[in-house]
Amino acid sequence: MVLLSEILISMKRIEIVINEESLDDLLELLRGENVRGYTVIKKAGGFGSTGERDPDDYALQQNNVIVVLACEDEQAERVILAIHPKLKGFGGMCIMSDCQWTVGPAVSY
Amino acid sequence: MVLLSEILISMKRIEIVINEESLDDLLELLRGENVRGYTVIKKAGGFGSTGERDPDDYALQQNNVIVVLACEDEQAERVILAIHPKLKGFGGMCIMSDCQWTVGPAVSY
Amino acid sequence: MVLLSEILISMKRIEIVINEESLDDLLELLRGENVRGYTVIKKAGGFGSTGERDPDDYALQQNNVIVVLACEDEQAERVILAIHPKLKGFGGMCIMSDCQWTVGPAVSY
Amino acid sequence: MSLSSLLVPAILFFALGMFACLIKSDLKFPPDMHKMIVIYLLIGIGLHGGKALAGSDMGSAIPAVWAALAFGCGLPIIAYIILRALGKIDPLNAAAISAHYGSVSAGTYMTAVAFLAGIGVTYEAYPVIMLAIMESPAIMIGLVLAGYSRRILGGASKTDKGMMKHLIIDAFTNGSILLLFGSMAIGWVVSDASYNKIEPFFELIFMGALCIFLCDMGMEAGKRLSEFKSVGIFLVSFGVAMPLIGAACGLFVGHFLLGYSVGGITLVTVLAASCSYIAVPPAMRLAVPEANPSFYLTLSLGVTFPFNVVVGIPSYYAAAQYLHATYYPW
Amino acid sequence: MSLSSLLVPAILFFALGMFACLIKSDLKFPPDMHKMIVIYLLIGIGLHGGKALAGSDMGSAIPAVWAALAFGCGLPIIAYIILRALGKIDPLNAAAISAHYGSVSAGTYMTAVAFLAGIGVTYEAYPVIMLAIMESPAIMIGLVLAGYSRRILGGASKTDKGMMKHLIIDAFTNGSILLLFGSMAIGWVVSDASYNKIEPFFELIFMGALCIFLCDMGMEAGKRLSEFKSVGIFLVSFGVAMPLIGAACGLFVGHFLLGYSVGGITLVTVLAASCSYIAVPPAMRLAVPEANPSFYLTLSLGVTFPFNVVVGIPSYYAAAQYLHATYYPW
Amino acid sequence: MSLSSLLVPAILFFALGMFACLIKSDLKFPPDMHKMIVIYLLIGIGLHGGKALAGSDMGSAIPAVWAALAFGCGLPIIAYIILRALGKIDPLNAAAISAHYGSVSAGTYMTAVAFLAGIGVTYEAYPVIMLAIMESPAIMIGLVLAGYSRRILGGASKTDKGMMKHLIIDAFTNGSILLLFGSMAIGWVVSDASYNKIEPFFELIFMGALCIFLCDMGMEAGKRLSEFKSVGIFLVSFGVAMPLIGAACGLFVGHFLLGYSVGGITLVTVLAASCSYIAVPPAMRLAVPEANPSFYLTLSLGVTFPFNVVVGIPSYYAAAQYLHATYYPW
Ligand SMILES: Nc1ncnc2c1ncn2[C@@H]1O[C@H](COP(=O)(O)O)[C@@H](O)[C@H]1O
Ligand SMILES: Nc1ncnc2c1ncn2[C@@H]1O[C@H](COP(=O)(O)O)[C@@H](O)[C@H]1O
Ligand SMILES: Nc1ncnc2c1ncn2[C@@H]1O[C@H](COP(=O)(O)O)[C@@H](O)[C@H]1O
Ligand code: NA
Ligand code: NA
Ligand code: NA
Repeated sequence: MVLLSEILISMKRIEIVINEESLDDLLELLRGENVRGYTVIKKAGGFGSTGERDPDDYALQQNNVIVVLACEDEQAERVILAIHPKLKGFGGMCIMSDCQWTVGPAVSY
Repeated sequence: MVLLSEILISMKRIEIVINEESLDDLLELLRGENVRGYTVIKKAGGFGSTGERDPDDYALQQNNVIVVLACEDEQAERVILAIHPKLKGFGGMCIMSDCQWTVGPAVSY
Repeated sequence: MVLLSEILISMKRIEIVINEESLDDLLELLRGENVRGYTVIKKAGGFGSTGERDPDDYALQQNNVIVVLACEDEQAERVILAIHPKLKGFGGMCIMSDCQWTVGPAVSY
Repeated sequence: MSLSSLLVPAILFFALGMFACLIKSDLKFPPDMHKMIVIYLLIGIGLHGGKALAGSDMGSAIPAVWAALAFGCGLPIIAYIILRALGKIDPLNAAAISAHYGSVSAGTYMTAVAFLAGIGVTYEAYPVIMLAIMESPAIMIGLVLAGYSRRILGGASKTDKGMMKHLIIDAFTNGSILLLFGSMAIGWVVSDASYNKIEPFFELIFMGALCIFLCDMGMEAGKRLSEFKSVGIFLVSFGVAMPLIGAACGLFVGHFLLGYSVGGITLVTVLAASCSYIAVPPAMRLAVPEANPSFYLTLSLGVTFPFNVVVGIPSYYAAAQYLHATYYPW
Repeated sequence: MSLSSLLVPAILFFALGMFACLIKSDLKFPPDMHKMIVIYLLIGIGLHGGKALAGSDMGSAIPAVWAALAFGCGLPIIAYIILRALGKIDPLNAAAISAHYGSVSAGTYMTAVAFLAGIGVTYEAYPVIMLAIMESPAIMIGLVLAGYSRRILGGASKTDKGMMKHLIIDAFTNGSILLLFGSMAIGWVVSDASYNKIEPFFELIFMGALCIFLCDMGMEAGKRLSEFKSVGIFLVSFGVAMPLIGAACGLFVGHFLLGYSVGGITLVTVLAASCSYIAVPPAMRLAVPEANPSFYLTLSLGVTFPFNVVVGIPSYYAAAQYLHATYYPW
Repeated sequence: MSLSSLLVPAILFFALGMFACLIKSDLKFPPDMHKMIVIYLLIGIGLHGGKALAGSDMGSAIPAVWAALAFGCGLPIIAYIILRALGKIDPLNAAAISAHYGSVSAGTYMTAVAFLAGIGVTYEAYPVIMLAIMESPAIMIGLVLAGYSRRILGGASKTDKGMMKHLIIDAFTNGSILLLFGSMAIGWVVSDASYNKIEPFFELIFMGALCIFLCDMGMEAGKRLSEFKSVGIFLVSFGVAMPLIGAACGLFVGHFLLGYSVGGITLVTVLAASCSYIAVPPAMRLAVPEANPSFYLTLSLGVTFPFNVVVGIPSYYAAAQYLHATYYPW
């Protein structure tokens, strides 16, 4: 266990789901908060307060996008505080959980 | 930190992976449990007790789908209990973890 | 709550993001550690220490892949220790968090 | 006209698609395939139209433009009144549904073109202009009807100006409209020699590609058809009656006002009778989020489109023939 | 027949695809492209077949139907016996592999059609019916063989009735079979004038599109070929021997029982010799989950398909020619 | 040459695509559609070239090969010197950008072919060989320039041998090069009868498919064009000047050294003036990760490509015509 604790850092994992058209705005916001790493999954579907969103629907194609980012606690706090007022416009969800980052040669959080 | 605690609610994050053909059944089950929000990622691949599943395989295309949902603790409990007996049919996995939901204008959990 | 605790097992959830070309190497490594289940999401994008990676870019298509796996604590430890020295080559991230696995008829962790 | 004229390959492929859906076959065309064929067909129809227009008298196109605008504005209002008065449909759903009937379906138009080509009937160059023009006005009218509905409902009538503008811009920068207008312009300006180089791709193989498109549309319509029940008997009847009302207007305008040939009247009638399932649904989803999408989509894709393709087009043609033979005004 | 008849573009493109895979090129066709071409080719072959059948005597099609059913049921049993007796392959893998050899590969059939077209040989209209019919029976026989194998293995012989039914329904609502039968029916009923409108898309450019399909199949076969080792020498030899056995049956049936021309015999032989990689693999994955998919896929895509395309078709043609010249029964 | 020769459909569709991007239309072609058309076009151009070469004297192809190698090696060095001396661009960005200008753009080449076809000008069979050959050498020179730059920068000059080898292999197993060479070989060997069977797909409908490709490229170029500002005035001017320098070399080589016809000179000029956006960018991303991709991509896709398509090709043709008429060396 000694080894593991040396290569793991306690961090936060933030998972955001919004509609795909708002992705650029979100990424700009994240870059504004100096986020140095995120992962993007496009063409997701879902269901929420605004009803169903289905990327495969023929006439009413509506794509969600998932953005996952791991960052340190203060950074996470800043991100959450920055996203919170915008969530209405993005129309989606944002959840945060604890995670442990495996240190690597390059830092991207 | 005061601010953050005001906009975060402790919830559960449930992540389900099943084969894509069973998606409709799963969503029906979730709707039966009054789930008010979920996110769907299609065309996933994977490996499990039934071997490899690859959406890109030419002759044997087999798609998994990932469903992520955030909900309150009791709701999560109900969902897990409802899914548990069906897991065999769906052929997949279902994991749950803690998360914190950023409150937004519309409630979808 | 009695019921729930009977069908849930404490496990680890590992989430790895690497470039798609390295996927085969990663899966080989995972199989080498006797991982018995994982889920793969291809065509992801992202941003990290090596800049932006966009699967939809016309001239410079660069795909990330996300691999999620749930496994028992010791197994997770082994996986993290095995992946750690390779992260540079894969060029990505690897995070771990706690989760609870819903027991099903077939064991794939 | 015999029943055998129904045996147009395009329509048979539509039926095949519906059949596949009915027997729950796993037949499925890649979604991108559909998008690609739509792009191809729109360009093809635009180029062909532009080339035909280049050889026509452009002054004579003006009445067609006016007719298109009249249909786009008038038909949704008729639809709205019917839905509200006869159907007691709630105002916002009525507004959203109405907008669809003022617009057109390029798929229906192309099927009609295939039908006419199959029986060797010629037509004027102008209906294709109407096709391109009619996509947008109905969206505007839909917005107006929705605003009016909200005022009826007593809700805060704060019409979101930003969204209004957004939607209007959208309506005119819409991809399919742009493709249609753009390729029409290109067909117009290029020389015959140049056109002949691209003709094999855009005309020679057009009818075959249309078959694949309609097979896919058949599957899509079949999927929607299964939602009949959730939509209710009144709306389903409306989905059959409204194209007939549109067709009546189209026949009248095409014959008496525009004075077209039988082929031209048929196409004008099809435009008036058809109902959008491409540009209007996303616009209404955004502009009238309170309306239930499964209502307008089921009506448009599951009822009116198949009705027009299978029953409507030959009937409209027969009616145009009758009208042309009986009331020849010149 | 000279070696130059091998220089059919379609077959050369297949070789190009295999070569690309061999030198580990990053050449990759979009998966949807492949699906689209398959849809297109199936419709094309169906329409063409339907049109040809419309001009044929349908009574004479009955023997072809019987032959198809006989191949579909007989060949898997022969394959199963060989795999069990000679190869000591475990019963469930043997059952799953066998099923593939009773079915057909539309890709091989179309390559044979291209080959015959290249050397200007005509053929009967009936083999295309056999192509459409032969997809399904082999799946049923595969299920029966798997049930029998399970009983041998002493396992609980509770054959899952639900899945049995599911698979049988699947086999008959299968998308490619539906497309083939559907477009055959459409080709049958439409008038010549209508058919001529869609002919450029479905016939004129068919052979070119087939080249792209075969290039992609070459890459797929190349990928599977690299799994040779994991499959073992016996199975690889089986993948070459079984099509030869099928071909012998096909030659016999095509010449002596059906009495077809050289072209027709060649096509019947190709049907008997070919092996499914579309409908059967997913069915076997579901019905016989205990079997190792990499066995039947490597055999079907990596061994038998390339063997038939490169070596088989010209040999079967030569054999048909010889047979026709030597034992002319009439 | 009148302005109307600019009204080639292919170029108009390119303009339509840029226009769509400019007015922020939601027009968007499926990414796979683009990949498919590229595959199709490369095979088509290869087959056509191969067939033409089969009828040519192969000895005369040697000078074309040498010219291709000279362009591939020489042009990047010229570009590098200009970027470093005049633009004070940092060495690694200069190396990465330079490599692009030694390579070619098949899209530009095909537009030029469409242009020549539109005005009925014939050309030699050899430029297509140059197209196939020129993709790779520039990548090598890019690697060398990057290594040299790193040494200038004083960094550890440990050139990663593994990656070097990887990139060289990549350059020669690259999918598009393989398709081009492969289909050229196939076009070469197949008989005329065989070729005629696939000609409708690969030639007859080629020019139409090219229109769709260029419409998409127009949108892509439009997207990149909007990044003008981040690239700076010097680089944008370089993106216009460099193709002119390349064109000058091309005109000289095409006319005086290769002695081609006006059509042939035009194609050689286009090859020298064009700039890669397919094979080179990913190679440079890997080999020179320090360089900013938005520099070379904006230059290649947003500046040089549209410049060549809209202004370059007709000018190069006019220049070739002038040169051919004035300095006829034989
Ligand atoms: N409770 C939830 N769990 C998971 N995803 C959600 C949840 N609520 C909303 N979403 C996602 O966020 C998208 C937009 O939500 P909404 O704006 O509430 O319609 C939905 O389409 C879902 O993909
Ligand atoms: N331990 C695991 N971690 C992550 N994904 C899993 C795990 N086990 C199963 N899965 C996913 O669930 C799918 C079906 O699992 P199975 O029914 O066990 O074959 C697999 O293809 C994986 O995508
Ligand atoms: N902090 C992070 N959070 C989420 N994803 C990340 C993070 N850092 C890196 N990634 C992902 O890993 C990929 C490769 O990272 P890198 O090698 O640092 O460029 C990126 O493109 C992202 O998709
Ligand atoms: Na209408
Ligand atoms: Na067979
Ligand atoms: Na160049």
